[in-house]
Amino acid sequence: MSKINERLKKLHTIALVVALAVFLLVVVYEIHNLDNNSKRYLSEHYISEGVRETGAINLVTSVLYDYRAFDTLGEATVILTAAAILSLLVPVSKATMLGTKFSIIVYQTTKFSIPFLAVLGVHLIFFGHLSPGGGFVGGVVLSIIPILLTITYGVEFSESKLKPAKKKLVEDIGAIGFILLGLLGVVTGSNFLANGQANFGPGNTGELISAGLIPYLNVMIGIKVGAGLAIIFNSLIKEK
Amino acid sequence: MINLIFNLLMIFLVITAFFMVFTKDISNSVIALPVFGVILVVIFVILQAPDAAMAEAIIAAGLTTVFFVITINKTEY
Amino acid sequence: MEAAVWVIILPLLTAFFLGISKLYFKKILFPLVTGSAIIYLYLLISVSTNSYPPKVYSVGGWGLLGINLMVDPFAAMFLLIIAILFLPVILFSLKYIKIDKHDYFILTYLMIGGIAGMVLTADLFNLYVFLEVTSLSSCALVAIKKTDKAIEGAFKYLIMSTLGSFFILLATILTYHLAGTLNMAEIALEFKELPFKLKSILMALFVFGYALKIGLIPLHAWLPDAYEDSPIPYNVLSSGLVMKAAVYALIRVLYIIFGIDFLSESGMLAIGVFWGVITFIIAHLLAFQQTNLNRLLAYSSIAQIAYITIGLFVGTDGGLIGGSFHILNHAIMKGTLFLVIGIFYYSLSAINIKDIKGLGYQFPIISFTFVVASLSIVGLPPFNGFITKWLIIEAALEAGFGYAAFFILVGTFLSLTYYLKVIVTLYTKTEKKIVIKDPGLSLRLPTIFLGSLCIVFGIVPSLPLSLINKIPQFLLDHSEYIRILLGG
Amino acid sequence: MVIPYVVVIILFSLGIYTVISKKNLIKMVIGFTIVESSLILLLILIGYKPSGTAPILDRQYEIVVDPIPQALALTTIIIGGSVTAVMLALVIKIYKRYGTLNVDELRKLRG
Amino acid sequence: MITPGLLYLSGALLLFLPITNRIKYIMSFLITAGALIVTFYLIPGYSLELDFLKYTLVPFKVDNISKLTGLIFAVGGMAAVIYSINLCSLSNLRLIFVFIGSALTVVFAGDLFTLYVFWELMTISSSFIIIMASDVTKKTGYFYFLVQLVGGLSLLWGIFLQYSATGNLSLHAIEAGLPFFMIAIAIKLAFVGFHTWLPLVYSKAPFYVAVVLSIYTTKVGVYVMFRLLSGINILAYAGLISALFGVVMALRQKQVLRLLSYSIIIQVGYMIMGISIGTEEGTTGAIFHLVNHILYKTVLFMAVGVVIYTTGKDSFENLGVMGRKLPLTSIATLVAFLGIAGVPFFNGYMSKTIIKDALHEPLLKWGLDLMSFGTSLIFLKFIYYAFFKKSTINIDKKPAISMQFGLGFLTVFMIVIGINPFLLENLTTINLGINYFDKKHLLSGIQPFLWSIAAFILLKKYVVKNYQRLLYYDGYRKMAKLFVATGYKLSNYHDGKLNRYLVWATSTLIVLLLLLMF
Repeated sequence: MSKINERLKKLHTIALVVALAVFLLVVVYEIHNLDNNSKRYLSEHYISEGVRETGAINLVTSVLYDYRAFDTLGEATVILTAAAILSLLVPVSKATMLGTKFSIIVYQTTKFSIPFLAVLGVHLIFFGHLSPGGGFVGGVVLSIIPILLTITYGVEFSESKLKPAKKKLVEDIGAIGFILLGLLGVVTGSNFLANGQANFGPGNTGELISAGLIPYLNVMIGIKVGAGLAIIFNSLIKEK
Repeated sequence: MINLIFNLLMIFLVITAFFMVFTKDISNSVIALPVFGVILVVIFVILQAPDAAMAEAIIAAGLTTVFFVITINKTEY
Repeated sequence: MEAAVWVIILPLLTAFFLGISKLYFKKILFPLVTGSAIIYLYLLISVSTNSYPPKVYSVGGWGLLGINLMVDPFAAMFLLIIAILFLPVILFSLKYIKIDKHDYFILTYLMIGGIAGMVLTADLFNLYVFLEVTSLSSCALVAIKKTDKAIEGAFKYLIMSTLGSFFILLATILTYHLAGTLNMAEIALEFKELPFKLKSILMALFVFGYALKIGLIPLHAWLPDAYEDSPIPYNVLSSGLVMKAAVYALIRVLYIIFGIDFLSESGMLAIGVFWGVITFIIAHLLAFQQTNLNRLLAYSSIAQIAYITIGLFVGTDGGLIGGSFHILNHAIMKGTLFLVIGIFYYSLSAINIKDIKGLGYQFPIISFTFVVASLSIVGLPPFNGFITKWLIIEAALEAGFGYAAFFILVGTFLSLTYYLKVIVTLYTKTEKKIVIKDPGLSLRLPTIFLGSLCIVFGIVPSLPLSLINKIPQFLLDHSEYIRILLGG
Repeated sequence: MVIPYVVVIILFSLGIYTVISKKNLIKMVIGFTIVESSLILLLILIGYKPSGTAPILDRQYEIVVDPIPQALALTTIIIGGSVTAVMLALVIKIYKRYGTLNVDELRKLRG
Repeated sequence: MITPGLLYLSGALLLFLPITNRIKYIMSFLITAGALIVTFYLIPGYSLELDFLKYTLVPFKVDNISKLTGLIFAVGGMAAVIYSINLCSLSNLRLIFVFIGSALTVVFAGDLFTLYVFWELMTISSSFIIIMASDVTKKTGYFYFLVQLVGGLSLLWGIFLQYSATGNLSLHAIEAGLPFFMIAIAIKLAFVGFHTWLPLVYSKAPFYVAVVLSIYTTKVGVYVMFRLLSGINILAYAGLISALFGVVMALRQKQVLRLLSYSIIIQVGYMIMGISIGTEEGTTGAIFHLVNHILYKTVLFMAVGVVIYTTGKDSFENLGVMGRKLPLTSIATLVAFLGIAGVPFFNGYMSKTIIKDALHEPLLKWGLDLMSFGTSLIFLKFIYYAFFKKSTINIDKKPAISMQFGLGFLTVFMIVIGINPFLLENLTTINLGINYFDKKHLLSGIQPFLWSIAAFILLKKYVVKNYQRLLYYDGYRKMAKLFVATGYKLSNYHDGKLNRYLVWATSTLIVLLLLLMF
């Protein structure tokens, strides 16, 4: 009896998922039938005017840090929330890790790669408005440094080099800095998070110091994301 | 040519996903996770989205997998 | 209108500063928290009193190219609820929360920031981002006690809420694909020409996603679990603000993007009303079974939010007024009830119905507050719950949903059965000697303040109604909202 | 270009199926990552224009793909990663408390 | 002009002040006396308007009938408060004040909204009086509240139907939603089938609570019925059936309070008959009967209360302490008995005469006689135990002065109305033109009483018997069981399995999609 019940349940689940897929197919089919090429004036505006208005060559960055910078504040908050949750779930004092001894090559490689990672991360952050990358990606790359340290040398070593409190501080400073940079717009008589509109001197398009506040916002997000992900990782691994 | 590669990648993506879901051993499915991520990254690059590709490569394929590995490490002992 | 953006970033900033103070200056917690809450109160009141005519604030100054915040009467009403609830709850928690105090306040402020963002934003993707902030921090607050039940509840909550988020995100992406923009007003204009079927499916995805967060039956199962072992001041905010924020967002999306004509044409209004009726009947039946007071109140919250849903889905002026007013009233009433339970829990860790036996004589004023709030939530005169119930029933009758109106009365009866059970237990004398930790004034005062609002809004409903009466003007006919948002 | 959309739908449904039917907690979380990946893929897909170039305008290009969905995709990736991390932390916690990864054993809250 | 109801309600608020017992006495007396005086000087025709929500309400409107009802309510309130002030706690006194105040406001209400609000307030306050009174009454209070709430809600639904049919909330005869108004009033009146709360509450609750409740609860029902449902002839038969049922049930009780509560059902039957005739004569008779009934039934309740107070129980045997040991109580009981039996020159006689005159159908006339006969028979049993049966029970303590005072106060009123029945007519400026003391009326008034004495002597064995077995069947209990069982089953589905919840969620999504697509 229970076996039949199990079967029925499984069948029910599969039927549900198939029905969902069919509905989504209907949506795609309907969209396919529509002629919706003409409806992208927003992106067309970004593409044609974006470089001039924001000063950033990388349009994704200009969308993230200028047109829709408020979203970025929101997602930075999400990371901060996640970091806060993880550091809440794992009390600070317990710092042990299931140790695995690696061969000497691993240690050497780690030591060797850390400067490269740092340079790569900083490059990604600072050139975020010129090339692919930006605060998020660069921050994540930076966060790999403590992660590598933790994996190869253990939590104690990693946390003695980069104290959790410091990371938390850096994360908070990043978030606060983002908001303060946003408030610069208010100070100069424009709106919150204004950049292209507030005339911070877009500079010469294509140079490092250009695009107004975008590089600084990138830096803030970079250190925030890096510190946040490092906290998340360390908390996860410290979990006994 | 690029179309063919693209479609093949798509098929691989689906196969990896199915493998991830239906394999019995959880470590197997977690090992398949970065593969899945990398295929996605290539697809993003083909679709002209370098930013998203980088983020996906580092976060989804890299960090998330590490998180999963840690979780398995912590739970299967 | 700088104040509008401050409404969102002040709580976020406070949370970030709290993060620093947790590490280096633990002493400044109290002045930081209370000071920020008081400034926030002032901000909220000044924004919500300036809400008519609605104002648009463009973040980054990009106008239609970027993200816009919009303060209309509906948003103002919601900000008013935050204003009423937030300071009392913060004062209450300062004494109530003992461990992980900093984390609690960080997450609370993040949650409030997320809610404020959801309320004010007029951009679909921004709404999703803030929704995610809200549900993630809310879920963390559920887990903050780190007991078995708290962790389990948080996990269930997170799974369900993420499922909902994904459907909302899917619908948002498809909307962008179809409309080419994320500004609600422009989407609304674009959506007028879309085929019926496509719109219906999109709407179903939105409705499902938000209904998961609202907790309409049978999507409610995570909700009582999330309430059972979470800090009680959080429960006040959760039932008063988090669930309501989802209702708010749903109504915003449906009424602004899809428009009332499409809603009635596609039958969404009828479905919503019917769904509400089913929800509150079952929720009342389930609430009667509970022995844990938190769970009981959680089920009661589900039922009350179903009343709100009915009011808002009736689709007339009266319905919108009644539903919105009930959002306010329910926040106050349920807040009072939870705070009273919080005091009981603080004093003698009593959380089951049988534990509170005889407390009516130990805490006469607090228990009286409980009685007032529960009678109010049942919907008896002369308290505020009655006023809104009257408005909702009248609107439902007027719009032709006679069965819904009738069942609301049945629901009133059902809700009395379990609230009266609690009250009777409260006033049953017991032989057992009770050891009591004195809750002190800082726990009593917020409770009594909220409880007295139950009576004040019952006798003088015109106080909030002067604001609420303007809500339908911008929801029912979305062209006005669109005109203002487009800057015309 | 219909095949990619079909793939998105398959991945989405597969993810949902994993979430609702698998008993293992880690499998459920994997299901969520699949759903999330499918949504990111959808975002990138709707921004794509045939023979367009990436939205990095160091020169003037004829056709440039839509930058907005890519920005949204970045946001979604970050949010998804955070949510996954929180979920996994909770999974570990649950394993410590309950000694199992089976969903059906999480039954301390009911009624 | 200030409304007497408001006076009582503010009195309840004043009692929140930290006060000593002496100030409590003085304040309560001042409020009750003030309310009586204010009511006495109300001018018929006055009305007050108030804007609330989007309606224009008339919370205060005076006419002849409402003035008379308000007057008797104020008198009853004064007597009841004086009677019970020594016995009840401060919190209960507050609730009693709210209760009386809302009853008085209902009487002067000029629209359905005010009526409903204060009707519900009466329910709430009286329920809490019962719940707070003692530990044995918790369940009773729970049941009472639920039953009364059903009444209140059906009144509310009726009001909504009426409002959507007519578009205003003014207080006149009902056009729509008649069955719901009927249910509401039937519950308040303890009509057969809806009566289970009344004997239960009045016998379980402390006697001073029963005194207060008996004055207002059913009488407000009668008054509202007069306002909303007068002139529905068919209801006269319903009243008759209810009353006869009350007679049968009352005879079978072994508790005096239960007997009195069933007797309320009988008396309410008279009023239903009077109101449902619908002529001026009938309705006036009903209202006059309401006045008289409040007077003598309150006195009887008070007298039984004195017995309970002094001996501790309310079985029939304990009534034997009356007579020499409690002289004032005994006199009052006798006067009340003669009044309720409808003996000429006592107060019940005049209203019964009016109602009888208003009736034209022979069946009803005959039924009315039967009801009078039954009433007398029941109270002959009462009197028999009180004065004729030898009893060995002694009193434990002396009744308080305040109790005696409340009792005496009402007795004086009874005697005055009995001797001069035109007093009520003059008070309301209604002239019915009935000569109460001519031969025809006197004869028809005294007849049932005489018959009942004869019957009592003949059938004494059966009448005075102490019935042990009670006819008790409660359909509500079954409904409650069904309700609980359904909830239990539903909560069993919430077994904590996350997969199950997720499947529910996805099924909902599919259903939603299907519904919206097609």
